[in-house]
Amino acid sequence: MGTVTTMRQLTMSQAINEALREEMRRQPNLILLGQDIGAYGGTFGVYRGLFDEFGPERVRDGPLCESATVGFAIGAAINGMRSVVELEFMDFVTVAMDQIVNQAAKMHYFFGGQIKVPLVIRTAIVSRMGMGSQHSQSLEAWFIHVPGLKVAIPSNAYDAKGLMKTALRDTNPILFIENVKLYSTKCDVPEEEYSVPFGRARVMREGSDVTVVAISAMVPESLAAAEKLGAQNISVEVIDPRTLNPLDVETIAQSVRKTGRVIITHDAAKTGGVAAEISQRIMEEAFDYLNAPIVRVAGLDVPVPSGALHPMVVPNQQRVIEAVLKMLGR
Amino acid sequence: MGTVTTMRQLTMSQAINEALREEMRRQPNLILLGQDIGAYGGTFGVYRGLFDEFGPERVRDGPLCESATVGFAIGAAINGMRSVVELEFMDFVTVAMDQIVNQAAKMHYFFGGQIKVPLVIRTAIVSRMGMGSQHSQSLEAWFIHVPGLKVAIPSNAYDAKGLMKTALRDTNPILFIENVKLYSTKCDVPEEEYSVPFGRARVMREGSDVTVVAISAMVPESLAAAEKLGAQNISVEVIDPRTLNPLDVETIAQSVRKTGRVIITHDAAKTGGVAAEISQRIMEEAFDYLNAPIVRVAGLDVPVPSGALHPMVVPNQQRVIEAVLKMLGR
Amino acid sequence: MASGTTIDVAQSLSHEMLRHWYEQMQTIRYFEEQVIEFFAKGLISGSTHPCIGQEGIAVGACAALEPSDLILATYRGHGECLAKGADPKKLMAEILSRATGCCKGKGGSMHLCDVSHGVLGTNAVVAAHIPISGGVALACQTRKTGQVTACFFGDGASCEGEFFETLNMASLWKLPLVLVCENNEYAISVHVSKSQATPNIADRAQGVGMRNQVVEGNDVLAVYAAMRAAVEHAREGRGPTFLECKTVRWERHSTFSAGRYENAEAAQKWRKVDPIPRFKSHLLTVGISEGALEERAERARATVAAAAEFALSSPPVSPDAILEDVYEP
Amino acid sequence: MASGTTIDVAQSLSHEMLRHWYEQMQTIRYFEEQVIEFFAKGLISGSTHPCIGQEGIAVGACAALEPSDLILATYRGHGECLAKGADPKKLMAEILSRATGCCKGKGGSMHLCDVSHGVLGTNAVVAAHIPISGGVALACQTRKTGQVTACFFGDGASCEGEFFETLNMASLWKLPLVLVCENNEYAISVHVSKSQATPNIADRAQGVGMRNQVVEGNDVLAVYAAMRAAVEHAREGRGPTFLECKTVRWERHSTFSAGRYENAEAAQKWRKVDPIPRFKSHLLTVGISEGALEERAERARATVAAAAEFALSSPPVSPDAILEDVYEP
Ligand SMILES: Cc1ncc(C[n+]2csc(CCOP(=O)(O)OP(=O)(O)O)c2C)c(N)n1
Ligand SMILES: Cc1ncc(C[n+]2csc(CCOP(=O)(O)OP(=O)(O)O)c2C)c(N)n1
Ligand SMILES: [Mg+2]
Ligand SMILES: [Mg+2]
Repeated sequence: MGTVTTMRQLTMSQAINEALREEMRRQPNLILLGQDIGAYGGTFGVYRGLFDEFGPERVRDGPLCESATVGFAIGAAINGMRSVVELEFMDFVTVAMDQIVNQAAKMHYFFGGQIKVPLVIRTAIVSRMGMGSQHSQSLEAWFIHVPGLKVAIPSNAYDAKGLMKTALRDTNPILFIENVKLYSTKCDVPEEEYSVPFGRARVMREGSDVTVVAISAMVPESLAAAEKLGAQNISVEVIDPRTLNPLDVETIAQSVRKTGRVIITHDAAKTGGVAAEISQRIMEEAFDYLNAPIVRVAGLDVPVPSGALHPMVVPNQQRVIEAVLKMLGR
Repeated sequence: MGTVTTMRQLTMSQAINEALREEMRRQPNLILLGQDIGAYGGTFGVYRGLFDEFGPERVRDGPLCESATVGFAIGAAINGMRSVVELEFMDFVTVAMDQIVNQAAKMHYFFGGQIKVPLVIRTAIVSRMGMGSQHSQSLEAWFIHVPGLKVAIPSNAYDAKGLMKTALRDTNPILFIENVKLYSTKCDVPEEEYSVPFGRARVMREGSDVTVVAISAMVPESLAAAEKLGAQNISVEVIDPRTLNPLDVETIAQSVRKTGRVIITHDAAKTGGVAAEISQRIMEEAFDYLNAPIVRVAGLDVPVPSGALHPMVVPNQQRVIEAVLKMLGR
Repeated sequence: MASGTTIDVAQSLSHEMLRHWYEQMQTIRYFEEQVIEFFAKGLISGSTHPCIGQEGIAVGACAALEPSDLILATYRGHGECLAKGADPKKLMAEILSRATGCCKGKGGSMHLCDVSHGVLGTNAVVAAHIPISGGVALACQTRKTGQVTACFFGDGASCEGEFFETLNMASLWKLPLVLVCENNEYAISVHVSKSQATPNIADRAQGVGMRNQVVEGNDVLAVYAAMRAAVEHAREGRGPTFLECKTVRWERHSTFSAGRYENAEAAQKWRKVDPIPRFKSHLLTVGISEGALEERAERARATVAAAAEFALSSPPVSPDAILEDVYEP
Repeated sequence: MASGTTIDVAQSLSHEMLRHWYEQMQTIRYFEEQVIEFFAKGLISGSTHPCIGQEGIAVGACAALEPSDLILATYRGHGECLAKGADPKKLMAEILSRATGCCKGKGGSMHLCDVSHGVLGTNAVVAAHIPISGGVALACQTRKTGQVTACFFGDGASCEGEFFETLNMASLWKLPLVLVCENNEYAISVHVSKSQATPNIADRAQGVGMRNQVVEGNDVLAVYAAMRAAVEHAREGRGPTFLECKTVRWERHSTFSAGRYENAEAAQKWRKVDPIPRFKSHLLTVGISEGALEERAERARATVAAAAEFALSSPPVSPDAILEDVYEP
């Protein structure tokens, strides 16, 4: 690449903030909509400083009505703006589903391409804070089932910034799924402009015995598991798809052709989660290479209980380790 | 069984009507909520005659606000009634998702069993009428991902009546997914009281070469395909899961252990559809018996276009036939 | 029932303009009759929702808008699309699922769109386009384009949460928006008396402090007068208006759904208040001749015939096109 | 600021009753302070939303209800649960995720429930419980139980579509329901001036023809008086009431979210209108002794201490229990 890259450590929260700030500067028609996004800086602080820099017209805080807020964001997007709307907890997508699914995702299609919807819906998974069944869901699976939407789900600061930059230059509705647990995690992020394309999985750690496809907060958990398993001479490859639609099946399939064994892991409830889709796609691409059934390490099929009880439901590195050992017959 | 069973031919619409009528007679606290369910008899006529027999208090037509309507149905259900609420097109579940997912499904759990929610949410898939992208979705996959909900999706009059009877005596929130295309299809239905339990798949046709797991309108399509393939000496087993949660994996796995080959088919868009979940469950149960990757015959990953164009997107018997032939290398 | 204002407005209008509105109303009427005929012949699958009897609202309201102004409407929005200037040929082709349709044939009767004429789309989910119209107006306000946005919807829609959410936000943010409620008394089968406790839907706007007015919707002049005031108010930056246009629905909800009236007579009620003969007799009063009006009606018929002809002779949508436009590349 | 009615009401109340309300308010205050302390000690994960400063609404409103009446509330509903008679021990145990909690420890601070005392649950999705309360009231109406249902929610909730949908339906169906809006001026960080264009949220009820009243929410007597009238109205089958109780929020939205006031002074504003000292000085005026009140405060402290003790000594939820109650067998 010839150019020197200057790195700093940023948290994922700072990295997303930076992506938004840079694009707010570049694109005068970019606006942010939501609740508590003004001087308050967003429920989880991702918008810190943006209100001060860009003012109340472009960082537009509003009444508590998510459905109309997403509708407004769509309306602005189809009329010359680019909108970013925040839904504080992923559980609240339920309040705006029609706007996301029937309007934003399908409009470009059923209007024959005449209408463009440059819209980013940011939302956060809060599965590991003990905030109870209505504040702990990981619902990404619903959205890969909606043609017309793209779905990004980064697991670290570098990817989050790069994917957000891509999202903010795309002209389609994008669901951008963050994770409260990851906001404070740090990694190297270049000072220089860069972006991460949609549809390219990232091999987070190479390995040869088992492939672990991990999503969102399960990426660091799986890396920690891989580290521990490495100490037992078990070599685990960890792959983060980074975007679920488009999904980079090829990178995953390549890994499977090498390892023959796959575990897919996410916080979301097991039944009907994205692991099933990823599994099916792996089967379609690499059936002959599979030495064992694909295994899911996922949330239990119960609502996430509140308080200190959530770790009994939401998966963790220990469950990944157990699954790997079991798969290898150890 | 000793007793004589008197059969009549009923349409699926009549069968559901009959189940509701019988239980309305039996259970004085059973009420129906929705829009156009009064004298009008429901958008697709399933409620014909119920308003006349049970009056406006028990067949309660109301303003156009699906979200509150479902909320009201929940409120009535937790306070001594049993509610049935109609969402005319499955696409409109999007307007009531919070009530279905965060309230009805989780309440029994997060209130520690204190609250019971005897609620049936009836809705209809309308994928084959050309009513456009916002009136043609099959969204059952979303709901198998919601612990606390049960999901029924009958394909014929007999099962529809029997499952509805079970639903109306269950004390959990149930999503009951009908299909406009099937309303007018007829089959034998006993005069006598009967019910069909949740969680038992039905082998609709026995066969030995390929297992086709078919859902809703794809059941008759698959049976027609099987018939035609039979003429070419290809023996297809067709299984209708009837309920998606609970899902009877065992009956399907048994079939797979016999045939070694599986096609799963539904109207819903392929990516993220229930076929992926069923496929994964088959893999978990019968990996060693699979002779080929499991194949999905599903809706294309595009919004369903309007008018006469929908058959290019929604699957049909021809696509099942092609998939079977391809799978058998013919 | 022309009020003082309406007469004032009517007198300020040129005969040419009045004749033009008459032609537009007739065009909409013939267009919808043609659509119904096509549906009956099986050329349209799904459903279609005629706005017959409500032409006065579409024409009166759109006449008060500039060409650069924006509208959004419902599945019952063929009339508004035509009144706003969309090409009848492309609309008819769209309704018949032809490749030459305004949405390349993929939208159909309920999803029409013509950005070049400010038609930002008709919507098939009741009330969903109301917040979208709020966002459209917000963009105009933020970008200071001077455009006004009008959003058309029904009495049924005014029971949906999103309607209220938008009412509140639009009022709060003083958006350049006119919410035009076509109160045709029915939401499929539910009569307004079974969906609201107050006599006027406009009361809801009052509840969030929004300027509002109840209008005789079968009088194109009354609609125009009220809309003109609302549009001026919005254009001056003074905020939104809620216009409740009282009207009567055609004899069915759609070509698919019966609509259920108490009796056959009620189903024909719209004929008694039909805005077209009503407007016609006004035009005769102000001195426009029967002949001039017949000429306009004839032109309307010709426009619709040409649209029908165009649509029928257009190719179907190709299988490849079905796969396009899911994403913007 | 007691109005005429309030004084009338106050005079009709026995001293015993007034002392009891005082104790209830103190119990709620101490309970919330204890919860905050537990949170600070890391004994509660997630978040908890104290109703400190709003005790007058919980106590005044619930005092006007019969034991058999029903309530639903929000995550900020500890006070209402206590005022309605739920066992403080089981509530505290629930908030600490203990197996002895009212929801077996799985609900936590935001999901409390005590069916035996008519508490049909607190909810963590803003406004979602409002239509549910409508359905609860509908069931009472249909089954002719004579019960009244009260639903508590905030100013923020009154911007959500479901609030409005319920307002409309409840008004239309004349449900035995009282919608108690606790307008504490903030929805997390958004001040009411940024979420509504009218001075009173009660105007929204006017818009759908619902009986409504604005009440000084920091005055337990005013709340009681208004609520008593509303409950009577409902019980007589004359329909719902919307009560807007003006109050001031405690210094934070929750133990997790800061809540953001313009300045530190604003965050302490609630202390100036604190309903407890206000009620106390009224009680002293009517001749209840300082000593009698201190005795009640002491009892309140003891109740909370016992609840804390019970909770702390209760076992955690077992892994098996986590898997139970997903479905009713
Ligand atoms: C959210 C939603 N619910 C239900 C429907 C089905 N539906 C289509 S039109 C209609 C009636 C709407 O009535 P109104 O708003 O008065 O408009 P009108 O049809 O009278 O013009 C209904 C219930 C829908 N399309 N969207
Ligand atoms: C649908 C939904 N949106 C957002 C939130 C996050 N949230 C929790 S409390 C709250 C503020 C609610 O304000 P208000 O209704 O005034 O009640 P208060 O907290 O002041 O008692 C918000 C935005 C939520 N829980 N549910
Ligand atoms: Mg109507
Ligand atoms: Mg508040």
